[in-house]
Amino acid sequence: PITQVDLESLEDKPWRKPGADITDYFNYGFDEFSWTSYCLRQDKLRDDYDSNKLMAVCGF
Amino acid sequence: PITQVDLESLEDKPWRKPGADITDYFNYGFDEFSWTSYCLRQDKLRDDYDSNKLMAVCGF
Amino acid sequence: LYLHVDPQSRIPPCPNYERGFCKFGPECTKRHIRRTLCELYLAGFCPEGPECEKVHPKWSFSEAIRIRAKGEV
Ligand SMILES: [Zn+2]
Ligand SMILES: [Zn+2]
Repeated sequence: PITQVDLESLEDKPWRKPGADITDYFNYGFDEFSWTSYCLRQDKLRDDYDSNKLMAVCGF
Repeated sequence: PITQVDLESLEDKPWRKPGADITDYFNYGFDEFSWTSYCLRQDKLRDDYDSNKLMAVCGF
Repeated sequence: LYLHVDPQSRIPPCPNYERGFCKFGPECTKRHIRRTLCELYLAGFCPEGPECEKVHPKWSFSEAIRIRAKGEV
């Protein structure tokens, strides 16, 4: 199931509103930009360094 | 900051022990094999791609 | 001897927030616990594993599916 939300699809970004506390939304000191790049990095590295793929490339 | 740990320098490889969860140790779906190849590639790319820069971009 | 039990501590932690982000923010019915990410794990590998005092957030397939779906639009 897709449980995680796509930031782009959130029309109003409630953490940007005056008085909002961004840490109510983002943990670990993330903001929407660092969170997005972290997500992309997760996806890219998981894809690029898929061991099965590497093993195939290396001929193991 | 040192962000890459040389696996060879670790005498004890606890993630290999029975019952260990490799994702407690490795992020991004890495295992020993893919992490080593990633580090080797990072070493090669170090001149044009500084992991500290990436850390800065990510806000850490 | 009476131990004061924080009523907050009975509320389960929010799995989305544990991963890094929850869209419900302060309206979420689960607990949002501010924590510190392990920078070694963020880089890819931390030898402390489950013994590390900082957080190693687990990624799940759902995120990957979401990102891929977005890329295909
Ligand atoms: Zn939540
Ligand atoms: Zn750690």
